[in-house]
Amino acid sequence: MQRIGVFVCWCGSNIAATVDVKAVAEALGKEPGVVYFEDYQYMCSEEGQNKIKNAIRDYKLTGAVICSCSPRMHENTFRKAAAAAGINSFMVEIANIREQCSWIHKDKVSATEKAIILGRAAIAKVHLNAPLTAGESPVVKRALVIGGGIAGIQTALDIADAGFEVDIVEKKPTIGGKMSQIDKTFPTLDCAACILTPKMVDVAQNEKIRIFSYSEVDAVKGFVGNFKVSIRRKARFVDEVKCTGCGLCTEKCPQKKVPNEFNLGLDQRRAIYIPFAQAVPKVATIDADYCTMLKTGKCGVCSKVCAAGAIDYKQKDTFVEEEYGAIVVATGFNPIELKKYDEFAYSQSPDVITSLEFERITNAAGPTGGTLLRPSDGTHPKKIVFVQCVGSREDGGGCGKTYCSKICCMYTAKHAMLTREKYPDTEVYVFYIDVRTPGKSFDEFYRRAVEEYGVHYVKGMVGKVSPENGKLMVRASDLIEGKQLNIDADLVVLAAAIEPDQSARPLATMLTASMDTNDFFTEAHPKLRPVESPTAGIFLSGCCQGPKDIPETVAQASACAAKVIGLLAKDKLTCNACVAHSSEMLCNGCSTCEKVCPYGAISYEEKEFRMPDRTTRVRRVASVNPAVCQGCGACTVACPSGAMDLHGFSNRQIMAEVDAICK
Amino acid sequence: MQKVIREKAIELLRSGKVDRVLGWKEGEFFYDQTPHLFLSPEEVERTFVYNGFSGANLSKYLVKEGLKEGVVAVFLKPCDTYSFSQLLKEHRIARDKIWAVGIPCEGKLDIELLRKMGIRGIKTIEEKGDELLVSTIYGEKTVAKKDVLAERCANCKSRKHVLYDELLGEEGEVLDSARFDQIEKLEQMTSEERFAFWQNELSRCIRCNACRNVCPACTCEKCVFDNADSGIASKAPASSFEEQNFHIIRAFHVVGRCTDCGECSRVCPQGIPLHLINRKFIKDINAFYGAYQAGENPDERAPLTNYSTEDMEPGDVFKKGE
Amino acid sequence: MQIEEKFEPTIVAFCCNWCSYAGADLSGTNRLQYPANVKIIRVPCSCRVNPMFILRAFQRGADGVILCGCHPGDCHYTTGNYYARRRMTLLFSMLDFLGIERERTRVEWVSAAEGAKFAATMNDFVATVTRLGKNRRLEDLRCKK
Amino acid sequence: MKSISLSNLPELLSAIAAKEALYLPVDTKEGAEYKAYAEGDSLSLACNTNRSAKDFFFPQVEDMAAFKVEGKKIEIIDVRKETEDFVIFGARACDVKSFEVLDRVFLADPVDTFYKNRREHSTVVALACSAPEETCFCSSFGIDAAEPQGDVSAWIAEGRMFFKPNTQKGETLLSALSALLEESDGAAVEKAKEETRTIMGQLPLQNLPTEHFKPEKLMEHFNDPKWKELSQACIGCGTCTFVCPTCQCFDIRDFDTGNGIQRYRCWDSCMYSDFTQMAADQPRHTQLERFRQRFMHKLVYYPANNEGLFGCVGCGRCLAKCPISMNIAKVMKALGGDK
Amino acid sequence: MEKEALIPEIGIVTDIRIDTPDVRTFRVVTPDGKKPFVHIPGQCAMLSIPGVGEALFSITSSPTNTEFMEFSIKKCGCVTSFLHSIEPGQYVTIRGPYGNGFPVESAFKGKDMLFVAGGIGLAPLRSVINYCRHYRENYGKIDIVYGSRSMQDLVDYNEIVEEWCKEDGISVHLTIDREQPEWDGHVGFVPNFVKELQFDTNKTAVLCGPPIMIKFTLAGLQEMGFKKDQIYTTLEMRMKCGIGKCGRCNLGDKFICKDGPVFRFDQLEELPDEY
Repeated sequence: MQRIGVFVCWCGSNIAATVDVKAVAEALGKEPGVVYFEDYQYMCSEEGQNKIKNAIRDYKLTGAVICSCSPRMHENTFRKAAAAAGINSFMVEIANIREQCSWIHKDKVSATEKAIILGRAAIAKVHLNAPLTAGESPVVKRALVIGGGIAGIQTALDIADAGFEVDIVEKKPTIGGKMSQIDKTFPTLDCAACILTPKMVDVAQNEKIRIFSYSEVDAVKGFVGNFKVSIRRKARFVDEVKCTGCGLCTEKCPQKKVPNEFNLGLDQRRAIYIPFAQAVPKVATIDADYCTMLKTGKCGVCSKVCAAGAIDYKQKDTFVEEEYGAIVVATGFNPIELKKYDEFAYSQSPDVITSLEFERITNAAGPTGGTLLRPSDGTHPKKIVFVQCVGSREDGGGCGKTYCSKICCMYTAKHAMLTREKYPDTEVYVFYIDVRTPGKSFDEFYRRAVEEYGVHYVKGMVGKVSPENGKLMVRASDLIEGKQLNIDADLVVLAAAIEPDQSARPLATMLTASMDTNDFFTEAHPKLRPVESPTAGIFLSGCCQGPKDIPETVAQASACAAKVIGLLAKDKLTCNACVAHSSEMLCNGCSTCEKVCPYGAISYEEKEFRMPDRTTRVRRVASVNPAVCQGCGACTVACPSGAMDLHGFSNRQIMAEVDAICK
Repeated sequence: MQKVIREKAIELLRSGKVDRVLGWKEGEFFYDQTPHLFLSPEEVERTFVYNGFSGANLSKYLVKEGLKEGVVAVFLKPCDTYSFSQLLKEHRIARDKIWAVGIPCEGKLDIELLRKMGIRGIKTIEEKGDELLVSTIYGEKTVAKKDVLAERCANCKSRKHVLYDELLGEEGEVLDSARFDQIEKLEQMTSEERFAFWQNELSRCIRCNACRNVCPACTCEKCVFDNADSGIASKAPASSFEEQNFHIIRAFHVVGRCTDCGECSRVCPQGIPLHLINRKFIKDINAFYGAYQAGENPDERAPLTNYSTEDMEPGDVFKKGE
Repeated sequence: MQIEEKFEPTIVAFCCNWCSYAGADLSGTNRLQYPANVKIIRVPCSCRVNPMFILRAFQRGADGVILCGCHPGDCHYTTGNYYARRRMTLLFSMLDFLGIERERTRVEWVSAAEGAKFAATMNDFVATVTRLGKNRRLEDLRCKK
Repeated sequence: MKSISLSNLPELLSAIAAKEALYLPVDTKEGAEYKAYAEGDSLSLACNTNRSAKDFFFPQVEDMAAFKVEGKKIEIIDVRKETEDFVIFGARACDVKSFEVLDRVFLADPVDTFYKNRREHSTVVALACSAPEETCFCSSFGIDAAEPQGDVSAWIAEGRMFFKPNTQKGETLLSALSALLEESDGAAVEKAKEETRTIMGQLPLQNLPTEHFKPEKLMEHFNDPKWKELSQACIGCGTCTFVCPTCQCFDIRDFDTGNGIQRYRCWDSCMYSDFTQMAADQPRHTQLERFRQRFMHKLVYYPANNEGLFGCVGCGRCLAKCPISMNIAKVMKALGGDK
Repeated sequence: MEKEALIPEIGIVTDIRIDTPDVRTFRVVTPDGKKPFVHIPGQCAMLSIPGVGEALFSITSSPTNTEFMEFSIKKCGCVTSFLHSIEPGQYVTIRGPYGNGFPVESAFKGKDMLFVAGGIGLAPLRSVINYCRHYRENYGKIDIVYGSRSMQDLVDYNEIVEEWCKEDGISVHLTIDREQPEWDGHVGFVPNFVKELQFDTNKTAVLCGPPIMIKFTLAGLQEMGFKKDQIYTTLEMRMKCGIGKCGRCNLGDKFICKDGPVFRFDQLEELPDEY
């Protein structure tokens, strides 16, 4: 028989105004096992907690029921208080009489009655609670960063700086990510390459960091502190160690007609290539889809010209198995596919481009060498229309996104401003729904574009773009003037919405990390734990969690690193205490539970038992790895014999709650 | 067939290939056979029977037999092989201790159906082709076999053996059975009618546990209903709820594991059509998640240990035809 | 004159800790009302809900049982609600087959952000069960007062 | 001897039912079962019912007491109620004999008031068998199916039902019904008895060996190696015990209703693995011991304590119902046959 | 309606003594403060906590105690675990007495007595020992051999040391299974200790303890020359009714609850060994 104390919180008037707290305390005081009850204005306050602690000591309580706000608010607070008073923290149960009672009901009588029932259920549960101790598991002091963009780079550098080993897995031949494709950065207009490439070099030179470029995560097993990751190193047909990055092969390769993805297909590269001059690792890669040698077995030019003998046409995908304590997801974003946006004629005219393409066109290392030229005819555009929110902030049902892509307003302002600065004769229109510029020096930046550079900002949406006689007829509405506009533009730049990289969804499945409906990784808490996934040991860096600009990405990347460092700095981790456990004498060894466990926490072993019929038998029984189990309970229902149960939410505890509620 | 089977049993015992033979032993009358472990060829010769009343599914005994020393030979009818295979899938049987002999089955007869025809005081029964010659205290009767075919055999799902070490006779086919017809009939009733139907059936339950103890899927070391710590232990149909609860939970525990062998209904002393409950689950699984036959494929994931992101919602079950 | 007492159903709601319980909290935070008949039991995941809990609730006097979990695909444990969905689909179909009113059981996916949906769902469910009246078909007379 | 034409039997049943509760076997789609009489029900002529008649005196589930628990306090509530008078109409000789077997357990000191209460309020009208089954073997235990005991003995012959009171209760019942009954001689009855006995004589199990089951042979039977073979197919269900008219083992359990505790007793079965399970020990640890217990009890232990009265009445229900067709007849033949 | 044996009476636990880590002794009286009923040594009573269960316990106190009844209970199952968690003032239900008890007024009278107990096995013997002490003149010399796993596991240690050991005509021989620093008495298992002590065969012996202890002590005593009809034991029980009706506690044709729990070994010999 437990000795239970009941503590009813008024939460000021939040509870007390709708629930007769005194009546609740008194009614619950009559329940079996309840030896103490009281009510107080703020149980979560220092004073309130002291009341709990004192009662536990004075009345030798073995369990406590707190009738208060949601356990999601203060369960930990009260558990800590109970532990401080000397009882196991899992002997505390919360009856949620605020969010799920006083706040939703108006009638004091029925709310009070319900509060009593909820309290009774909690008491019934405490009667069956048992002290729980969380297990411990060791931590592998190495982190994996998935994605080598600025987010991954920053996180890796910070973690390495703290003295831990980091591996970066990047699916492209080079790290650098989207930032490497950007020309200038807002609001300071410094050159992206100038600030990014030194960091890439730092990564390459950091002894603690290994880069697995042109690689992908193939499988993830294990759990926080003890992940086992299999990394697929895709065959690049070039020996990374031997290749000096001289680039001779990329000049000699006879296959010249390969769309250059670094320049978004605006120009061509060879079948063997180094994405860009500052690539890290600076190693050539053969594009198997285009290489004549690999496709037909005839060519071999690159092999002949390579002095280092680095070319290896027989190279196969290889797998690296590595252990990590923490995994950082930094898979980044992509602009959405605009093919469906027929009204903007993206597929119809090469002069309708995305903002990222615009970046390449204005970049000195880009297809035009930095001169703003129309892709169609290589002429200088005289009239440019920028369209914002293409695919962003759409109502559900369209092919776009419901969310704001956040960065478009600023980069469009940047593009408009840079265009006007370099080519003052060019007329620039920007169509917008709203201009959102919250951020340090952002609004000033935008105002400069309008006020100093004379960019025409028009509030309104573009209805249609139609290519006509080498021009792009833009029909738009000016909502402020209330009139229809027809602009004969030379170039239309679409600020495409951004979305998580395609690789994120399968990766999330491997990591058992949750995602929202837009495929952005969800945070453990949207406000208080923004850089962690709910799945322990998985951390989020950069745009995989939501749209961000560079400074924000870097800030989050560093925050993420701090969290990883915090984890890796520990020698041991405390596990979840509410884990599944199997009663060996009841287990049939049928493996049903094993099949539904999302964490692979259940394994089987053959053990010798003394049976009730006094014989000895070797039986196959399940055992749960408490370090891996996250306590979902899927196995407990799968188990027909009832051998599997869950600490903290046992069959009997839940049924006791059911009984108390239905009584 | 009995002759062939007896010879096989004797051969297996004589050759030392097996130490025991699990089969059916003759009873006092023609129909009351007892599953039996035959230890000697002589015993087989004397009392081993296989006929229209050898209905018992012997596969469950293999759980216990697998724990003993030596090898046991077992004779399995097609539907019994499904149970055997399912038990193996659940790691309940030591495969190397079992020598499984598949035997053909023309459908088993239900003594209760004979009795329901008003045939009483049965002394002997003789199988003659498609007919049974029944001699009773009150005279002789001739009955067509098909009229006393057990329900499960009249709606036989398969005459194919899914697993065996050797096969006697011809291999059969998976059949297109009408076993879901009665479920459909019930589904078409109103909720009230169905409730009345099941109240009438389940209220007769005496909780003798015959259905559970004979069921080849119910091989738990200790059943939740016997386990005082489970919180739902119960021994008697102390209320109509207990009757429902026992049968619902039992059926749920064998979802995706029940091979529809029909033993539960065969043994029920109260004649409750328990197989209908299990069969309803099977029908739903087939309809909702694609055809699945427990015991058929050892590598297939059972419906409740599997899912698809596109699975139907619980509420959708009733949307059809409304 | 006879005053008919209004039937107040007992409703048990099993809510997963991560989505639906938070959704219920949110509906409280937003002061969205739903009847006091609904009593919530917190479970780690919808896949923790054993059919025997549901039957137990009916035995002990519940008139309706609703299970709320994360939307499919959003399970905190990745796959829990998929299993729960199959289990409940089969169980509820079986209850219907045995002649238990199908409207007494329900599964609803409620995210942590759907406070309004939680309240609306509960209002609707309570109304439905109230219309059905007392649970007679799965009751245990021993548990009646 | 009184009699009534079978065509007037419905009126007789109505008349009894008007006076007190009436239970009788009626035909259902799954065979005959005892049920409370409702207008229009007709008496089943089947040899026997699926369930035995012990339910009337020793029901499967029975509330014994209720408890209110508040804090450390407990209040005991006696839930016993005086049973209403009732008539069991049409019990067969074997079932009637089973009441004697049960009486010796439940009416022995200290008396079981639940049982006694029901027993005292009952009047048993026993019907002689006319069409026994192959599974019947009451004659092996000296029971005459043609001469059933009970408060009233009844026979069907020549289109009439005949009644003979055996006890005061029987007299009372018949005299209350005298308006419907005619006085008759017993000639037809004697003929019917003869017919029944002739059929009984042809039954395959009519002479099962009983003479070996003497108390002094207790240990010999207990240690018989045949138990192993006999018990090996037993699936440990409770069918035989639950359909048995004389099995009387019970369990006492508490049920928490949410508003108090109900203590009830229910049938238990010595065939169940948890029957003798204790916290840390189990004296009958395999099915062999449990199987042996049941048959030893019927054939040796019970007679040893009851002047040789066997604990089996040969109703044959277990023969018809056992999932594996293992039964007391086979056991008796194996153990008591010529060795 | 007449009294029903299976419907219990209320008892109140007025005192709980902690004997060993897993044995507590409960003092039970009726609501009006009296002893629940009269009994003879070796008899048992059914205690229950409604909702938890009912179980049979031997009555530890002697019939000569007219004020209350005591039960020494080891924590091993559902009911006992619950009893170990209660506090004084707790109501329980009680019914009894059950069983035959020791033949203190017949076979034991005038005899030298040898009591051999192991662990919680002392519980039923304490009743008869104290009975013999109370009617000292009716019995001869009393030897008590008592052993347990450790010193802490000796039940009633204070009463043994403070009362039994100090009485004339009573020899108490204590032993524990393994060496312990604070223990200066005998170390070793009970059966061996009994053999070492070599008792006269004119005694009547009563054994109670774990099956293994019984088995070896019995053999030892027989070796010394004791006959089976001189040795008694009391059996542990599995039962629901206590009155020979529920059908589980029989050994052959004898019911432990009615015909036992006290048996002489020559009687047991004629019964199946299902205990």
